[in-house]
Amino acid sequence: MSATVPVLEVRGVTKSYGDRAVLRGIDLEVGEHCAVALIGASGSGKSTLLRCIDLLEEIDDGDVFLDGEVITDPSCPAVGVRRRLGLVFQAFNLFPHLTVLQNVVLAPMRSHGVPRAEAEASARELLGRFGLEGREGDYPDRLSGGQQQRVAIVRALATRPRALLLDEVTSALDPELVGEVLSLVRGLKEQGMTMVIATHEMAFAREVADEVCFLHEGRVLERGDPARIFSAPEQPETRQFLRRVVETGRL
Amino acid sequence: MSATVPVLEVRGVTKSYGDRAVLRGIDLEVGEHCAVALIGASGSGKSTLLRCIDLLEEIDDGDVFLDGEVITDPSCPAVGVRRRLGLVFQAFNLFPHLTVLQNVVLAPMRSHGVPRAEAEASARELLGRFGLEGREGDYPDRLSGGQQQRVAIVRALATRPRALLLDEVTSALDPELVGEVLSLVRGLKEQGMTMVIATHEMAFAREVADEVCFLHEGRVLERGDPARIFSAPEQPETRQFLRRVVETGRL
Amino acid sequence: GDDDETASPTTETTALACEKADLALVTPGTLTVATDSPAFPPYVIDDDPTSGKGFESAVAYAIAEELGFTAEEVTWIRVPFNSTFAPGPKKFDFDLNQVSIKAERQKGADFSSPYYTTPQGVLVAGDSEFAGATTLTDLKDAQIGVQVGTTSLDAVNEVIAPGKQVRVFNDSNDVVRALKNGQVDAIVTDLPTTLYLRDAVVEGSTLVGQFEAPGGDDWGAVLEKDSELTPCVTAAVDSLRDSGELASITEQWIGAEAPVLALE
Amino acid sequence: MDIAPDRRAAREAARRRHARRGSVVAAVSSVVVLGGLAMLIVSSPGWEDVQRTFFSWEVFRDSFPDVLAGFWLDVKLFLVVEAVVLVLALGVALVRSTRAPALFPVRLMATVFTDVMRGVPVILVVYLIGFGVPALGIAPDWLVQDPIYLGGIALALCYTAYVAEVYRAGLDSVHPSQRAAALAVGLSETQAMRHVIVPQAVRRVVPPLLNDFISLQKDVALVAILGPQEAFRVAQISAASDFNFTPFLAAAMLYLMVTVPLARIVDRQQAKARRRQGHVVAT
Amino acid sequence: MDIAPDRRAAREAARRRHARRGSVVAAVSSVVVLGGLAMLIVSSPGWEDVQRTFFSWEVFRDSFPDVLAGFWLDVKLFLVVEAVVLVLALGVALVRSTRAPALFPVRLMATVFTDVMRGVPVILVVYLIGFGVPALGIAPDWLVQDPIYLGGIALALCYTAYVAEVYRAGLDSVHPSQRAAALAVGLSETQAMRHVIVPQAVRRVVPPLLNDFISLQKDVALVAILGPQEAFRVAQISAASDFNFTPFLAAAMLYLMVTVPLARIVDRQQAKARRRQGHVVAT
Ligand SMILES: Nc1ncnc2c1ncn2[C@@H]1O[C@H](COP(=O)(O)OP(=O)(O)OP(=O)(O)O)[C@@H](O)[C@H]1O
Ligand SMILES: Nc1ncnc2c1ncn2[C@@H]1O[C@H](COP(=O)(O)OP(=O)(O)OP(=O)(O)O)[C@@H](O)[C@H]1O
Ligand SMILES: [Mg+2]
Ligand SMILES: [Mg+2]
Repeated sequence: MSATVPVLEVRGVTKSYGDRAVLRGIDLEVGEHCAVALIGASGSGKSTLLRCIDLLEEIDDGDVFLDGEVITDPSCPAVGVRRRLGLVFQAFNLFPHLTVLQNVVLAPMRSHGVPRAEAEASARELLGRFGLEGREGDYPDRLSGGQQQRVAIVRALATRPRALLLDEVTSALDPELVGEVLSLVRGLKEQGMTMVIATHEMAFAREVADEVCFLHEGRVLERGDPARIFSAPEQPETRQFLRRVVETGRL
Repeated sequence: MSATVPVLEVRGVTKSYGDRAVLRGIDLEVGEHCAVALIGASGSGKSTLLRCIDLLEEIDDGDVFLDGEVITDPSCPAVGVRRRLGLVFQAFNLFPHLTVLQNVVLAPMRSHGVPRAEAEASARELLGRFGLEGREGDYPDRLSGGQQQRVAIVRALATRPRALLLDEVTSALDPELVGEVLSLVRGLKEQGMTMVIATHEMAFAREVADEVCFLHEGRVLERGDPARIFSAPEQPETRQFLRRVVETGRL
Repeated sequence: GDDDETASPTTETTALACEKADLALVTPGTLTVATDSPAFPPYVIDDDPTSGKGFESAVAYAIAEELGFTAEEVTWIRVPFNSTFAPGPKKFDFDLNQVSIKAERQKGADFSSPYYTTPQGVLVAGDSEFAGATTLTDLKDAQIGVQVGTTSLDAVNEVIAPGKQVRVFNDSNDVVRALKNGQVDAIVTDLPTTLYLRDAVVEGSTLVGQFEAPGGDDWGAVLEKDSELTPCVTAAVDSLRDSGELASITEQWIGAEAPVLALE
Repeated sequence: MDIAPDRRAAREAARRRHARRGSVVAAVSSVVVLGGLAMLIVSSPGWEDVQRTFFSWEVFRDSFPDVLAGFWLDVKLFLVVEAVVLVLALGVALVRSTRAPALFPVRLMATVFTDVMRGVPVILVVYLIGFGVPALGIAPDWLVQDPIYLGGIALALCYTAYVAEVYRAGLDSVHPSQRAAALAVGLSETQAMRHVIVPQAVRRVVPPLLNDFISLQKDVALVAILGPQEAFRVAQISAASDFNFTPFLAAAMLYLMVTVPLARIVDRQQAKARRRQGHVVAT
Repeated sequence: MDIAPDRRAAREAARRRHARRGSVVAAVSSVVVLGGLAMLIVSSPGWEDVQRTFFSWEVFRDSFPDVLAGFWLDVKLFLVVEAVVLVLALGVALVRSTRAPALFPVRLMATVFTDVMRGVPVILVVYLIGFGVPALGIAPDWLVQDPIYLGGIALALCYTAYVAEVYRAGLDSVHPSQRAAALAVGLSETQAMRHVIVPQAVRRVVPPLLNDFISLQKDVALVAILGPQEAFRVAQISAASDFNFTPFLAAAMLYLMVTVPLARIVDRQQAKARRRQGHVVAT
């Protein structure tokens, strides 16, 4: 594939729930090996955008391209697309009837045809990296919030996706683990993973992202180099958002 | 009540799930108008401790006192105790069959006997303060993560509890809202609310708490003035934890 | 109606306790007679027992007359077959419903002396391989169907002892349908029913013959257990039999003959 | 930033086309299968006979008024029994859902009750109550005289057991964190049940409840054992006297006239509740 | 930091004492109520009569072997029909749960099927299939000759409709976010159903499924309409010839011997599944 084609491209995507317009024409490009951070207020549409990219919501208009292919076309097989993408949900959405290990190996075994032994070995290895060794046999309801979130990340990574969509993957983590996950994500990025990261953790945006997009009421109000955005935001809304962020000490 | 009796006192509380000892003898005192922050790694037992204080889990041993009264005694009526405490769950636990407004007014109306009109008026006022005006009629599943979390906070506040137990109340919030909630909690504190705050947000610990407790594997390893803890931690575990926190830029 | 105006007076045979005025009736002054709903020909014609048309309807009026009641003083009620022998008080004075007298049954209810002793009739489809059966042994391999709650089942099991388990159906409608469908080869019912089914229901069927149920299949009127009325009804039936009136009623409603099937 | 309307229209059209093609395939294949089956039946040698004995218009017309008259009895009895059952069953289910050790004996009784009442055929309970209770000689006259009361009691006992189990499944399916949240805001156990657990449980069990509803409606016919001529018994009588099964069809038609609209209403309502909650996930 | 063992012991003791007192109160009151009822019945004037006709040991003993012989037929038929129903019903439920517009005709058929089959009395379906199909004259002999096949088909049709609705309720009760998560990891719709939705749904509907299981076990007796002498029919024959209802009790006993252990096993398993998931919230 030509290097000029972005891995993910979102063009003029709109989405409403009933009367409420949640996305009002989003444009976004994510090049190979790039990480784009979505920041913005609660309710600005970050999660919705990620769900739309993963074809979990039908969009009203616009297009999403994956490796140059229009995936939002009704004739495009959604399963194939989703196999190439990994999504970590904000609310984790672990499978409560499966143990931690089963949660992780389900997709590799069923949709990628990895043999059980192999799938389990690599799942254990990944779980270990996230400090979850010894919890493989537990059911999700028995885990603490942070443990559940890590399982959700491992589950998405286990399918070795072409691009990762991360929705607030550090919200339930303690600062120590945030650091851990941050460096894991940085590692993924160095290995060339393409990522879209919806986050309230500005460290993510600053340290991992190649580009930061500021979402405001369903529109991309401003985008650019993290250093530039954080130091010299152009839009008044961005400025105000960042001012508050600084006040909370999250930058 | 004498000023020397702490509002909440936890003495030697232990709790295991099967073979896994989660709390191994916790001691804690929260004086009137004080806020105590619980910090510690994921899985260190913060949420479990809060659930035990609210009598949602039966403890194995030890005692919890509320205003000098042993509330963990089997003969003590749990409902009365829970009415005096407010708990915000890490996973929100909103009632999915009720609208936002109904979620908030349920307890004031049913267990505190507040007339509907009054309960709704003060609920609307509180929701407004948390930026949720116009969402009163929505069902929780339609809200973004941050919106759900704010509803959970409002629901706990609506019963005007004697003491508040907050479990990661900012995990799903954007930095702007974190600042907002931070100042709301600070406001509560200034109005004299007694609070226990389990958090990964060090700003909370630093700016609101009178005392910080560092939990490590079910024990309170270190406690003290936030300024002291953050600047000169005594225990090696605390030092390591804080070092990582600093690295992530959360302090 | 076939009410015989000249029936012989039976006051002598009826004990003093059976004076009409002394009878312990469900409804004083009227004789309450029960039958099933619906009641079928030839026992009751057109499901109207008050007409006196049909074998059991006629017998009931004859008994009533023996006991000193006019036709107007007879009330009919409908009682499902099962609840005729439910324990406890009864809503009727007596019940005529082709109930076979059996020792077991006498523990739960009283019976009058028999007003009819029926043979069993065997009905097959006209084109059946069993249409030419002349002995009971010929029927050994047949799939036989009967109605539930009748003595036919015992009769078939004891006398024919067929090789295939007898099929038991809810009512004559079902048993007839099974015969028409070829789900059973032959059906066995009491002879009056057989005759009726052959003549009016199953076109082209053949009545291959009749046989006696072991120990006879006697039908009696059912009364409440230890009823004071039992001896009176028995006396009335006996007197009807002695006078030959019972025979003529029987002749009128269940007339025809059928070849007797013998055991080989 | 807005997209040209023809883009949107094109996408809509493509979607519709796609759906329509599938629709046509599905419709054609269903018609072929069903039509073939119908053809096979109608052209069979016995069809006339079957039509005459099972689907005779004359018999239907003649028996319908009587069957309808009997049906009112069913409807009345059904409504009363159902109302009683819905309340009693919730009680039994709540008792079975308690965890307090003190309530063990009551819980045991409730368990034995549901086990026995579900396990025993309804007809046997109707026999026992309907014939047994009057035979005891201690029941008041009004009770003994009217088979409707005794039959109704028997049905209510059996169906309380069934419905209680359905409720219980619903109560158990509500995540324990919901109970925790209700207690945490200061509701009592009872209030938590009433305002949080039960409403969520009831919504989930509506379809299986409807199953038991419909079963009950049909089992109401069992009171015919005790004598009253309700619809099914009337149909049976009429069928037996005419040697024709069509009257049963008349009864069935009446049942359907109640249950089908009921099922539709429930479906519509469930769909509404579902739409109101949760994201609609596209396919 | 450890607490003296006598503190812990005292707390345990208090808890036990508390529980025991409640237990005693509950036990005593249940015994009083049940005992009173039993006394009332046994001392009633009609008790002997009732005992003779409903609870006669001799009749029970005499009729039991025949009833038992008939019961095997029920058990066999029940097992086969149940297995078929569990599979077919899942299919119907899945069809009804699809949302794709293309599948509308199939969905419509499934809806009509469940509505009609639930609404129509089982007995009528048994009549129609059991007597109607042979009457058509096109069915093979082995089918016509053995009422078990036709009866089994009729039962399977009816119960598929019931069970499908139960499944559907279960499928609907799984939160849509679970489906979204399954799709997101790359499972197909079918795989999401099979590995994520169905397992969670089935667990939730086990108790109502058991209801329909038990109903089916009893409705198996309806094939008696077609002639075979299964347990209930045998009991009926024996009851009619003896003017005694006790044989029905023998049949009921056999049913209970199957359903009660089944209910216990299901309960135990449900409790285990529940304990495994979710926090246990203290009272
Ligand atoms: N199913 C739905 N029905 C109606 N409104 C919805 C639905 N899902 C989301 N919304 C609304 O869409 C808006 C955007 O939601 P989204 O979850 O994308 O926000 P977000 O940017 O991820 O916020 P947060 O930072 O709080 O997670 C919110 O106002 C939300 O209430
Ligand atoms: N019901 C349960 N059964 C078994 N183990 C449990 C259960 N609930 C919690 N645990 C375990 O108890 C430990 C403490 O959990 P807790 O939720 O209190 O942690 P936490 O400090 O709140 O962590 P986090 O910061 O991730 O929310 C964890 O290891 C968790 O797996
Ligand atoms: Mg979000
Ligand atoms: Mg926690």
